[in-house]
Amino acid sequence: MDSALIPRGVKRCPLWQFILFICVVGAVLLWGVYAMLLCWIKGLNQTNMNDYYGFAIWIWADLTVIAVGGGAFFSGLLRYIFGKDELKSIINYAVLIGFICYSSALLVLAYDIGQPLRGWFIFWHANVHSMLTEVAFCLSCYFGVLTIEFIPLILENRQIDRVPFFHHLSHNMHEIMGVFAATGVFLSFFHQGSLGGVAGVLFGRPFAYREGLFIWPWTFFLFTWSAAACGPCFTLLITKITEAVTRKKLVKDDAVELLAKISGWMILTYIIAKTIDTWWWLTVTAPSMGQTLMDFYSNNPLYGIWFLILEIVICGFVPAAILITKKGRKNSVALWIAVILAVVGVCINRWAMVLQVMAVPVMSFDYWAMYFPSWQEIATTILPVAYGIILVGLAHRYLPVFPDESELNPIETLPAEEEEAVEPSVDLEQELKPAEA
Amino acid sequence: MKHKKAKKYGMVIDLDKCTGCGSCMVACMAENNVPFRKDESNKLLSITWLRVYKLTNGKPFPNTDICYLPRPCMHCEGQHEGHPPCVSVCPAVATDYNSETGIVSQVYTRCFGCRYCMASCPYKARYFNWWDPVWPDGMEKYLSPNVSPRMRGVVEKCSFCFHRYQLAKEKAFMEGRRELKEDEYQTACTQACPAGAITFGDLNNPNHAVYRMVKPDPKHHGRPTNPNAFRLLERLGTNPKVYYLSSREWVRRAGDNYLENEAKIKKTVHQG
Amino acid sequence: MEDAGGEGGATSSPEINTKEQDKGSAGLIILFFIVGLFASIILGWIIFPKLLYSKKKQPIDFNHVLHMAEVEDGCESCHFFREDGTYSGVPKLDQCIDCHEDILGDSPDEIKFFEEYVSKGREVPWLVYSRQPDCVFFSHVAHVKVAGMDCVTCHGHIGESESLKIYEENRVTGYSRDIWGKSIAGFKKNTWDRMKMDDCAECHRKTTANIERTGVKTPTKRLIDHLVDLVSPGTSMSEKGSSVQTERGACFVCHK
Amino acid sequence: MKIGRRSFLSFLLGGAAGTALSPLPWKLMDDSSIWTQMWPWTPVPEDGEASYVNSSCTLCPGGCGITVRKIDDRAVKIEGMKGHPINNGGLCILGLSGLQLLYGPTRVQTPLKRVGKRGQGRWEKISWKDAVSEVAETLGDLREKGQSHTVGFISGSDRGTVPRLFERFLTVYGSPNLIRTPSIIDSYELALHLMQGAQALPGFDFENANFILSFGSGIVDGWGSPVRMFRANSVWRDTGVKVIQIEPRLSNTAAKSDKWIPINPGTEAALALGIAHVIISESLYNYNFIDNYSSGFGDWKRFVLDKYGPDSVATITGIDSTTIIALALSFARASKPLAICGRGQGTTPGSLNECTAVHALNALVGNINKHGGIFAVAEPDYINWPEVEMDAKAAAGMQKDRLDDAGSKKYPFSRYLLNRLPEAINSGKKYPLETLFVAGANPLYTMSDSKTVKKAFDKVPFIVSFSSYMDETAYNADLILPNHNYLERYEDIPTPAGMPKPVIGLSRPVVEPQFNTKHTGDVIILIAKALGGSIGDSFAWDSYDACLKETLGYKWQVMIEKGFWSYPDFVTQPREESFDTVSGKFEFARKETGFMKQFKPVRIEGDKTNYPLLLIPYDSIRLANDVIGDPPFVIKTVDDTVLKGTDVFIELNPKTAGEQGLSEGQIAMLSTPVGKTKVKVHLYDGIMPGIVALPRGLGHTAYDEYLAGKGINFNELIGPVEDPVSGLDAAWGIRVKLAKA
Repeated sequence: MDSALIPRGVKRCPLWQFILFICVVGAVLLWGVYAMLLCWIKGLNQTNMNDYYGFAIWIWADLTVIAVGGGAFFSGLLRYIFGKDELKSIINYAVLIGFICYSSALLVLAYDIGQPLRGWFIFWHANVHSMLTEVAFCLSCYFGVLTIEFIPLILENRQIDRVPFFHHLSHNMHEIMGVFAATGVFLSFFHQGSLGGVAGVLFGRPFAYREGLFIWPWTFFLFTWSAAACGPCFTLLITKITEAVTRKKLVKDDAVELLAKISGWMILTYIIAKTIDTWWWLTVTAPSMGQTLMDFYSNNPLYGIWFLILEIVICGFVPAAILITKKGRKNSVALWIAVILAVVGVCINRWAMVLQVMAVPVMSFDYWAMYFPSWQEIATTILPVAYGIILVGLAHRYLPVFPDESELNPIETLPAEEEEAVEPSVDLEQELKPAEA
Repeated sequence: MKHKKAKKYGMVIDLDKCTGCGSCMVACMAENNVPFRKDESNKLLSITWLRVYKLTNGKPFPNTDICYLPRPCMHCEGQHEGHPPCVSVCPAVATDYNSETGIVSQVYTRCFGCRYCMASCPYKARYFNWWDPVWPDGMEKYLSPNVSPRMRGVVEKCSFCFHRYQLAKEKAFMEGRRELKEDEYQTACTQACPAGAITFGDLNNPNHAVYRMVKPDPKHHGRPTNPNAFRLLERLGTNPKVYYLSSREWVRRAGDNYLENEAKIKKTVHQG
Repeated sequence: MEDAGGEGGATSSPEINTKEQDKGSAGLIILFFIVGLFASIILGWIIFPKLLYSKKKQPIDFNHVLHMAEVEDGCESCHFFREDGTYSGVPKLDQCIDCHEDILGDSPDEIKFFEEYVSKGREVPWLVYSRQPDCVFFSHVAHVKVAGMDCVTCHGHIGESESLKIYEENRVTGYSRDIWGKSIAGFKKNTWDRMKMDDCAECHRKTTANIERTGVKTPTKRLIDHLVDLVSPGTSMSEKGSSVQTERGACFVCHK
Repeated sequence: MKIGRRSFLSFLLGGAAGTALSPLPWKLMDDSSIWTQMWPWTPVPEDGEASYVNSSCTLCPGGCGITVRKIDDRAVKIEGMKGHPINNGGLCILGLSGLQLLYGPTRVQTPLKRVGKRGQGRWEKISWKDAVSEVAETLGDLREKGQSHTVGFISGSDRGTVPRLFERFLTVYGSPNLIRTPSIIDSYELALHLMQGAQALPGFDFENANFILSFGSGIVDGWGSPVRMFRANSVWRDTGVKVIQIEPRLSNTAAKSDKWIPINPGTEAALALGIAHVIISESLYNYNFIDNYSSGFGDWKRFVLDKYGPDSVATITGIDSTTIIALALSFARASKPLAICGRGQGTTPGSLNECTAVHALNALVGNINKHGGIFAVAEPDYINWPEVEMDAKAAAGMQKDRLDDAGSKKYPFSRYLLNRLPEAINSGKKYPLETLFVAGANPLYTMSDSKTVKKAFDKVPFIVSFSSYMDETAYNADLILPNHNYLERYEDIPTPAGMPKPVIGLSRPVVEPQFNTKHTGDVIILIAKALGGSIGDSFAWDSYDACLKETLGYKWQVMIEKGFWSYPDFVTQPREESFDTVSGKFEFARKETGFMKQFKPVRIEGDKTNYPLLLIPYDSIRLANDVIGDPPFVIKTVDDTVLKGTDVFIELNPKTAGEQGLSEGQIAMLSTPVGKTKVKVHLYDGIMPGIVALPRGLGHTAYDEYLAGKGINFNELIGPVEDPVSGLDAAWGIRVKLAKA
């Protein structure tokens, strides 16, 4: 029925299945929206945050989605600036994922603040000294850029594309996409960095504080780096999941190959830098404040030294090792493991830089504060995920997200009814997977 | 109103005299329209601009010792004037450092509740209004017009009763003076303390009691030269304007973090 | 993407139709655009202000000119300073009674004033045009006694008014229109046309500039200064305003 | 169709563009943010003219001077009065939060008459006229039936004009049953009476003493006049005065003292005598005083020397003998030593023997009625009202014995024995109590063994409360005649407990009465007038204020201005004249007290086997435990290791906790012979092993939702133990067992 909207040369599950799928995920989405409204109307007392946990799971989610969304700017960089044309096959998806991540990030910020209606103060009364200001500005600018990068893809929808104006618009936008990509890279570099700065500048919090270059603490650079390193892994991960769900090959191997390889080397270099930073912090910075390694990793129910090892070794060196070796990349299982670990790694890093920072006591007579999010917080944190899945679903169905899909999955044209007869059941449950994921 | 010489208002709290009676906390709440709720026993959700901590020396019976430590906002000076941990992080200039008085301000109507400043404060001196402030019917009668009640969703903290400074100034202006006498501007907690453990005044003014008590060392961001005096977390380089006096070694040591191998307290200020 | 374009080429037939239709519709589309544009502009500039403000009449009228003629030292005769330097603002009833213990003259407002308020001992619920939000701390004594400013600078020539104008209350904020200014766009001609924070700031900037203090700097300028500060701490501080962040007066000098 | 859609699209585009070019979105953005800054439901305090009123705080017997800041007619802040002899500027946590009582939800706003069952909390508002006449009728009937003596009156104090009006009323009405709520003052009065023949209050010259030996007195926990004690403590810090604190728990006072000596609870008297033993055997006592101003020293000396050697005392008290000796020496060698007693805030009288033993120490070093010592301060005699003339009925009524046996053959020296009242009522041996008035007291909360007290109160047909607040007693009364709040009324406050010099504070109206309340003094006068006859005649004043003004005479004007009256020409009696005993000297061992025979430590309820541990209360200045309960601000300051949600924490030594298999934060079932309750465990090294400490001042059932239902009232777990000599409650604790719950 909606076949007129579906790109040519590709096969999609029947509409009713799709709608069913959207409804299921939509339910989760609504749950999140309800929680969000609670937070807006009743205030942040709906959360389990407290005066020790000014920053909590939301800020972590924020930092994390932005980190993993880094795939967009980095693949953009490779594709448009360094002209790695292999990535053509995956760049659309990277942009889409980036778009989802950043829009989610902005949404999260909108309900994280205590006075949403005054949120615009951050722009109007901006304080140039604050890392958060930098974040806000770059974030929203880059979101604009992502939107612009995303538009041509929308315009390529079969129906829209028929309108010559839009057709040419999208064509022309492609011409100058390089410029936007460049801007995007520039902006990303800063806000990814300033997100790192957010924690790094807290000289009242020995656990977070790092020295650095002028106003930029080392975490500034580490965050950018880690985003560039792990972002692509997330793109790959989502691509793999989509492929698994749709039971189709959507991206050419060389693209995956290349991205994985570059990502691998990025992770390696990043994790080395991170190790040096950690070492310096634990041997120079922290002791100068009278604290040592175990002050940060003992006397509390959760944060043991394992946490640090997990982040740096298991989710750092291991994936790097896999991705930089050809064998590792070729072996799909290994690849899976590698990308998952890499993504988990960056998540843990952001967790430590937000939640553990809040937990560690600073005054000698203060205590470790533990925290568990309220259901409202959990729901609002899942909300962007649901939203993302829906957007992916729509995009995948109606937009030529994967330019090589038709080439990779050639279909001999069958009568429509058979087409439906074959696919449904399988497709349905497959389509449902991401909702659970 | 151009200031001749910048003031640096600060506080000295004598922990030998402090009895932990809590008068300062209540004086502060009453002075500053601090709200209260039915259950305030969760201290992580309880707004107390000035909180009295109970320290113990951790020794078993009968060698146990305890000491109370009142903790207002430290009004940190930072590494160089006006850069406390909390001020530069505020994205909307809702909190600020006033170089005329050295007081760290908070403007509730500018704050939009991002709570970054809370994350940055090692003293946990900043509090968030998780709820709308509600006073039982009729009780709003005692609210002071000199401090505006805060709305839900913003951060608040000790202001060194800045409004008292304002009122004192107005009086002085009316009498044709520009400068305030030491006793004209005193915080509510200072005034209320039954033990007289709190002293308040201008740390830049050698005639003020606070100065005489701690003898701040200008070369080291006002680090106290009185051997019994100390500041909380001196090593972070926050350079608080609140000083503590104690004759007990363990109390002074509790004021900061030290590595095991550090036998003696050596005052190494970390340069950020 | 190229193949997407190619695809467009392949399916030429439907496109031709659209092209034809376009020719006809182009003008229409532009027309609609213009209609929309003007409709919304009219809505924003003319209808919106009418909706935003509700008009309220003062409980009784008041003639400043008349009173000014009666009193010795101008505004401060009724709007006086207390001994502790605080400002009394709009006179309380017992102040008025000093003269109005009996009905003076036979104006309807005077009679209403006497019957409704004086005899019943009720305060007159004046609507104050210059009423500021609770968060604002404004020291009249600092401006009038110390800086020697004139009431007119901020309050305009209300002292020369023979009757009180309609009080326009912003339905959203509940404050008088005089705070934002008559012009919905917020333009002003005179110092007393608006009473927003920026108006305080504007004047303060001028005066601070007079006493050789650098005015506000652009964010970039400040950023650079900030970097300088970091390299060589506390250098340019002295020439700045009392606020480290804004480099004007620190925020809660005026906010409580 | 397509065209329509596209045109509409462009229309919208145009609209968007136009809107962006108009002030609408921007102005609305700004206004909405302003709206969030002034949410209509956030109160905006009205500004006005600031003024200050001097008065006195009557929330405790401390008698501090207060200065109340007002904006127009609203009181906005209470501050300590600068230059006041007692608190000079400082103020305690309770005094500072007084406005929450004035404007708070606990106020009784109009006379209330019970409609439902007692304690159901169902009331009907009645007019003052009806209320007064109802009381007058009831009293009239009783008097007719010759049962005037069955009317009781529990008062928080017996000094000052208001309590004296109560006394006057009962006398002329014909009932002996005026009962003052007990405290350590009762024991001290008795000690001074027996040993010095004085009818006086103890006055301690802390400011000039230079060695303080405190037998568990919470010097900075609210003992005596709290703020004065805080100030004294600070002076001691500055001047290096030694303070020795003797108690089983590291209280704030112990922590502030120079030396904390843990002692087996209840053995303080023995320690005092042990110290005396050392001082005597080292002959370090004050020969001048002993020889010239004391009598009975010989007997006492013998008694002390052969029964209380350091070693035997060491075994009783658990303090090693060397410490005892050292303590004794430093006490005796100090030039102005001072020994005091009264556990915690001194809310219970405690054992008379203990009090006399401690007082004897002061005599031993000769610091009685001496600079830096302890004085017997006579009641300032400014209340000189015309004698009442009692009619026959009154005389008859006054002949009857008191229900509480105070002043009876059994307890000849005691004046009030509130702790015996419940028993007397429940047993019904003497005569029933038909009507009970309660003013300035909250017996249903403050008396130990709450269950029995409640039972007794239920037996009283008619209970009238004068409380300003809905406290436990008011809540269980039949009629509430709410007094003005202390910031709405005039009242005189005679010399606060422990002051060495007499001073009268004046509490005065700071604001207009907020509700339909009446000064209790006025109510008494009205009732008297309603009863008429000799009773009415004895209350000739037309109002309480008039009465007070007349009583204070020339002092009035000064007090209105300064807020207090300190007798400028007061001189302490020379020692020669200061002992009013038979011998005219200080009596070390009055035979009447059966001193030596009866001397043994108070034995408390419960047996070792079933109740292995000892439960003692502890007082905190942050937990008001007398007639006033914690206002919201004060309860807010209570630590989360004392109260969490509605759970109260017991303090337990980690060692004991280990033996009991309890850990931090764990819930335990605590039971005593009197009652049981759930508690949470807080491990505290500062408490003697084997002892369980529970805070006083929690577990209110009345008042408002900010206080009610939090924790447990200690008095529900302990019962009174009669002192053999005084009959006062001598209990210092009770045996207890803990079980995991």
